[in-house]
Amino acid sequence: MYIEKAFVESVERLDEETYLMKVFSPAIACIAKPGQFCNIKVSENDFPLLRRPFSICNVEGDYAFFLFDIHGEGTKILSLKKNGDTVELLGPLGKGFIYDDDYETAVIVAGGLGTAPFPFLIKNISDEKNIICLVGGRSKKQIITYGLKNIAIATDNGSEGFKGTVIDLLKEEVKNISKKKFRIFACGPNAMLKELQKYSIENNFDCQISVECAMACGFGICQGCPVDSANGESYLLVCKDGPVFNANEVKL
Amino acid sequence: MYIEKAFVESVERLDEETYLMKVFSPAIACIAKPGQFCNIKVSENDFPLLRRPFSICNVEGDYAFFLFDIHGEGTKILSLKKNGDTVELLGPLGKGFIYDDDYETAVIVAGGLGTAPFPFLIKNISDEKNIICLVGGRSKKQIITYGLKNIAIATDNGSEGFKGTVIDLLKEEVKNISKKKFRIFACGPNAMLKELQKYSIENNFDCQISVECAMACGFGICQGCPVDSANGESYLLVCKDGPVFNANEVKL
Amino acid sequence: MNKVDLSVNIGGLKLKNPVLLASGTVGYGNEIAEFTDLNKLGGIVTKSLSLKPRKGNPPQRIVETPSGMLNAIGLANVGVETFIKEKIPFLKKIDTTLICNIAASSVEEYVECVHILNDEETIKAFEINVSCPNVKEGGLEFGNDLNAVGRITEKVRNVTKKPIIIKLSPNVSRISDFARVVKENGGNAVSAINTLVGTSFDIYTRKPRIKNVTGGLSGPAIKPVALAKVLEIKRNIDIPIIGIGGIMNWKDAVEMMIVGASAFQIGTVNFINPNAGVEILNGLNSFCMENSIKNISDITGSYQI
Amino acid sequence: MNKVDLSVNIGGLKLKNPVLLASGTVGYGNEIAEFTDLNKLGGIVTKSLSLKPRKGNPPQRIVETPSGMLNAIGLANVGVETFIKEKIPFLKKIDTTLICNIAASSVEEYVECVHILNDEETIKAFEINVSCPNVKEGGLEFGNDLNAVGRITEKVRNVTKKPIIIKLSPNVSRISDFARVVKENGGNAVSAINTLVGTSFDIYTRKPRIKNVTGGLSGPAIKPVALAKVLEIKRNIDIPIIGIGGIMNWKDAVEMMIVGASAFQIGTVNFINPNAGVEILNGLNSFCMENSIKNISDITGSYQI
Ligand SMILES: Cc1cc2nc3c(=O)[nH]c(=O)nc-3n(C[C@H](O)[C@H](O)[C@H](O)COP(=O)(O)OP(=O)(O)OC[C@H]3O[C@@H](n4cnc5c(N)ncnc54)[C@H](O)[C@@H]3O)c2cc1C
Ligand SMILES: Cc1cc2nc3c(=O)[nH]c(=O)nc-3n(C[C@H](O)[C@H](O)[C@H](O)COP(=O)(O)OP(=O)(O)OC[C@H]3O[C@@H](n4cnc5c(N)ncnc54)[C@H](O)[C@@H]3O)c2cc1C
Ligand SMILES: Cc1cc2nc3c(=O)[nH]c(=O)nc-3n(C[C@H](O)[C@H](O)[C@H](O)COP(=O)(O)O)c2cc1C
Ligand SMILES: Cc1cc2nc3c(=O)[nH]c(=O)nc-3n(C[C@H](O)[C@H](O)[C@H](O)COP(=O)(O)O)c2cc1C
Ligand code: FES
Ligand code: FES
Repeated sequence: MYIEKAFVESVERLDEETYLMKVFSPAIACIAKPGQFCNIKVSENDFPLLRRPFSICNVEGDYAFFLFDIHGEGTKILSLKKNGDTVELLGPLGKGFIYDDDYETAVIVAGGLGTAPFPFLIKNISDEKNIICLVGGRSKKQIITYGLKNIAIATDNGSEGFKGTVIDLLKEEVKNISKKKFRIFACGPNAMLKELQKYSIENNFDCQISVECAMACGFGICQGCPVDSANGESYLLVCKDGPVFNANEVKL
Repeated sequence: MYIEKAFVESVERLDEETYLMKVFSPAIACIAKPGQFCNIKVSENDFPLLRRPFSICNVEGDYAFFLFDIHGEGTKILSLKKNGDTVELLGPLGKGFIYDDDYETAVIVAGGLGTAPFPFLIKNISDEKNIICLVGGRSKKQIITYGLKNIAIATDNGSEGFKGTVIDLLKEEVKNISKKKFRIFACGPNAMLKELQKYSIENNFDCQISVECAMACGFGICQGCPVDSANGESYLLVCKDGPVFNANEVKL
Repeated sequence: MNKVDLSVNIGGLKLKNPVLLASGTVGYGNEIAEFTDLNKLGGIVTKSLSLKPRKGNPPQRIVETPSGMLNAIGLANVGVETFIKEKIPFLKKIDTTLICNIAASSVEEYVECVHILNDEETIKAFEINVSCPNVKEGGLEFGNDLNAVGRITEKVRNVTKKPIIIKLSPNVSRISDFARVVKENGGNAVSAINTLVGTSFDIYTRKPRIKNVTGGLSGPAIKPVALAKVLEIKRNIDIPIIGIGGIMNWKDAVEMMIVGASAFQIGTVNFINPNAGVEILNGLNSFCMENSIKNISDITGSYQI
Repeated sequence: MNKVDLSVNIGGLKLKNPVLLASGTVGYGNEIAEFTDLNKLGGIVTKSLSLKPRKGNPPQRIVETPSGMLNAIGLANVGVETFIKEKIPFLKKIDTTLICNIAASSVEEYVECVHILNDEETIKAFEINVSCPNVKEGGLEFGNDLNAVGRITEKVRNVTKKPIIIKLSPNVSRISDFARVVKENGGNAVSAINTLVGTSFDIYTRKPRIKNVTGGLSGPAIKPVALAKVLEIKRNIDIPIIGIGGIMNWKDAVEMMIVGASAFQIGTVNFINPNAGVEILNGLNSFCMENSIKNISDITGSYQI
């Protein structure tokens, strides 16, 4: 883990709402693993006060990439960064995906900005495995496919691809692949993850989910990011024990 | 008085420490008078909270100019503005200099950034009058002569021009002009203005001083900017009754 | 949707909408009128008035702090006589509700001020400031003393039929105890909060940045505290509340109403955006339209806990 | 100039410098050690410990506010037994002063915790948290009750010879009264302040952003309040003070010492810059050099009013 002052190479607007930031951060790029995140100080002064957590979207050589939309003041400031500006990264943080062991097909399930961690994961999954990507959103506008491959799309209003939630789509797709050994990797809004969790526990699927929640420190000292453990007896910390959990590990 | 969202045309670095900002603000430029100021919102979010007061340094057509150095976060943000960025001006505020009536020579006394209001004043003083500018600073570095003319310089350490304070220099200069009817216009640190005030009251000089102090609103509603009236019986407001006062009107 | 009913009723005081400009942050209305249309607002609360004029505290009176500011104006005001003669004529012409804020150093002074001002028809209610942290003799002690607040409420009640709003101090352990005393002694409403006591020092001169040493903290920094105090009153005492503290925009205003405010006042934001009141009003209106809220008063205390 | 003497003495507790990491903002030291050299700091104050482990409050526990944050962690902690077994071994290896912070729901629990921990040599002092605003049964009530604070101080005094620091609540009218009671009952120092009670609501769901409804406000927003509270104690009671609240950098630290703090704690800033303690220490050292201050303790209470 490092605190790295990183030069912004570019902030590219991918579509109306989505931005991709490329930063020069050799120390973090070198050790980052798919599914980990950085807690980013977006300004040089005390506004906004807290860092903002973002998944590591990809790594290319000494560069790290982050995918985001404008949510509030923090992401607005990020979106205005220009070549030569700086941000301060703290990371890489948390536990990433486990993707290197025994399964045949990686089923990636992304809702909205949940796409963020997957370009990096896809790049790292061995070529011998299959990858399919299921991407969901309310409408066509919310579909983000950056860095994905072998994509099937679901929209709530049917404006693109399958009409329904991405979990409905998953249920369809599973019919085609269920003979193969597969693992689900998912990231997206809590409601989506909850539905997925229920479905995959019922069916005893192998499923990893990346969870979001409010954070202050990002590395385990504030206790601000608890998530119920599956048995409900204790809390796990999303920043340290996650953000990636086995679907049967936590209670959303 | 207007609240005007103004596009920044440029922020030019005049020397190591001094910046000149040019903004497109037709409404304010049209009615501004020398010695008035604007209270500027430097950012689009709530940081920093308060506006920052700056003298109107000059006006050219639809453009207003502001001269400043980096003091804290507010002026730092200003210094980073680029063409096309915006600031929000509230102004023009306060009472300006009275310069149109009967005297022969305008003696301008500026300490450090006290130069700010004078380019605009000089431009407006009738060609029939003489103008001499006395500029002071601790050392050569603090001397700002932007937009002045007929300049004599004083530095505390003698690194440029006369060695001594700008008030010492004034005392010298007055010997040369004392036969003519003159009016002193001064702006600078409080210590300088105090010394000047004493000197000019003793000698019964015609003298106007532009005073600085902490401000919140800039237009008379917060009562945050009092200055003792000469008789000590009441307070005047720097933002509304000033910032330009007759030297014998206030007690610094 | 049809028009939203923005009007509110605060213990008998009817306002056309819940947006009030806070005491001490609009003077007597004339300067801010250059930048905003006061006729649109629910009301104006005057700078605290005392029986005799007050010069106020020496400079420096204000300083910026993170997301806030400290002030120690010291209740500089023209006094009730001059107020009636010189300020009322302007205020009369504005189509908005005028609330007169009173500050005093003794129970008798409060009573006398209200007594003198009571005949002025333009004044629709009194806000009694028992909580100014910047005046040594009076304010602070009253605001932190349950008996004193009860006594002031009772005595002022005896001299006016107009609604009485007591402006409470946040610098106490349980603000709801004070709201209870106000209610028991015939007050019609409370306003909360006044500023928090704070200070700031220059590390090179080691002198206080504010001549009065301490000042009152206002602005967004105190919003979470203000919300908690209003919520505490709402959950414990049945009395109308005017919410104050750190409101910068319509979202903050909605939040303040959700935790229990029937109306709200904006203070510090006026210095930064003198048109904030009108902008907040427009934002509130749109919010109600979009959420099919017919009466804005339905938001008051609508928290889901 | 020669080296600055950075050491301070707080009612018998010697620290190599005045920089302490605040309770609840460094866990038990291990995670933050990845980013900073704890050996350089004056000391670490542990997360509040209770007799039995506590799970803490359900999420959401934190939310950002203007220049601050609210937290309602609910004193999640491992309990004294596990602390001794699992956390002390790591803390032993660090060359810095360990202060153990205790929170409890009854006077007896405070006494028992201190009693159990007293034998641990690594622990050099106890900070008694009578002021956590997020725990229903105990905390808040104690912190706002003079008698309770007196009683806790006295009883804890009976079971330990180590320095006792009482951490005071800012949610009271006169904090110096509490400092007096601490002194009278044998406490060695006070620390001030803990967080201010605050809240925040989502305007669309109308639910509190923090599950516990209210939380504790910390960060730069509260700095002016913290400074005023420390100054109030300093001007009224002769007891060493550990200043806490909103310190982000060495300038804030100097300001805190000027108003009366003998040492200080940094909290929220650790989340943003886990190396802040060391940077503040370096800044303090330079400040002393440049201003020819030989002993850093000369800054304490050096205000010019
Ligand atoms: C592990 C993790 C990974 C994330 N990865 C991404 C990513 O790759 N791309 C992306 O666009 N977003 C991601 N998010 C969400 C992102 O952190 C928020 O969108 C961002 O903090 C919003 O900041 P803001 O200042 O723009 O919004 P504001 O609403 O102004 O933020 C106010 C506060 O709320 C917090 N907050 C707001 N929204 C969220 C949220 N959804 N989750 C957690 N905290 C929030 C902020 O951190 C801040 O403290 C991630 C969150 C977590 C926890
Ligand atoms: C009428 C008037 C005209 C001015 N004209 C100019 C000008 O033309 N050029 C220029 O460079 N400066 C001018 N100043 C001073 C300028 O306002 C401050 O330098 C500026 O506010 C500093 O802001 P900051 O955020 O960079 O500094 P910070 O120190 O971070 O500011 C913190 C707070 O202190 C206040 N403050 C800081 N320094 C001063 C000061 N010297 N006077 C008043 N308030 C201060 C700020 O407004 C702010 O509220 C003028 C001040 C006044 C009152
Ligand atoms: C400069 C200033 C002067 C104030 N003067 C008064 C006053 O005279 N009487 C009063 O009751 N409150 C006074 N207040 C307090 C405000 O009315 C309000 O309660 C407080 O500022 C919190 O609201 P805000 O955060 O919106 O500013 C003053 C506040 C400020 C900032
Ligand atoms: C997330 C968090 C957890 C805290 N937990 C405790 C605690 O367990 N015990 C305690 O005495 N204070 C606790 N505090 C209060 C801090 O120790 C400190 O008093 C307060 O945060 C003010 O300092 P700051 O503004 O530097 O953060 C906590 C503060 C935060 C932000
Ligand atoms: S964000 Fe601080 S512990 Fe997880
Ligand atoms: S700055 Fe507000 S009255 Fe002058």
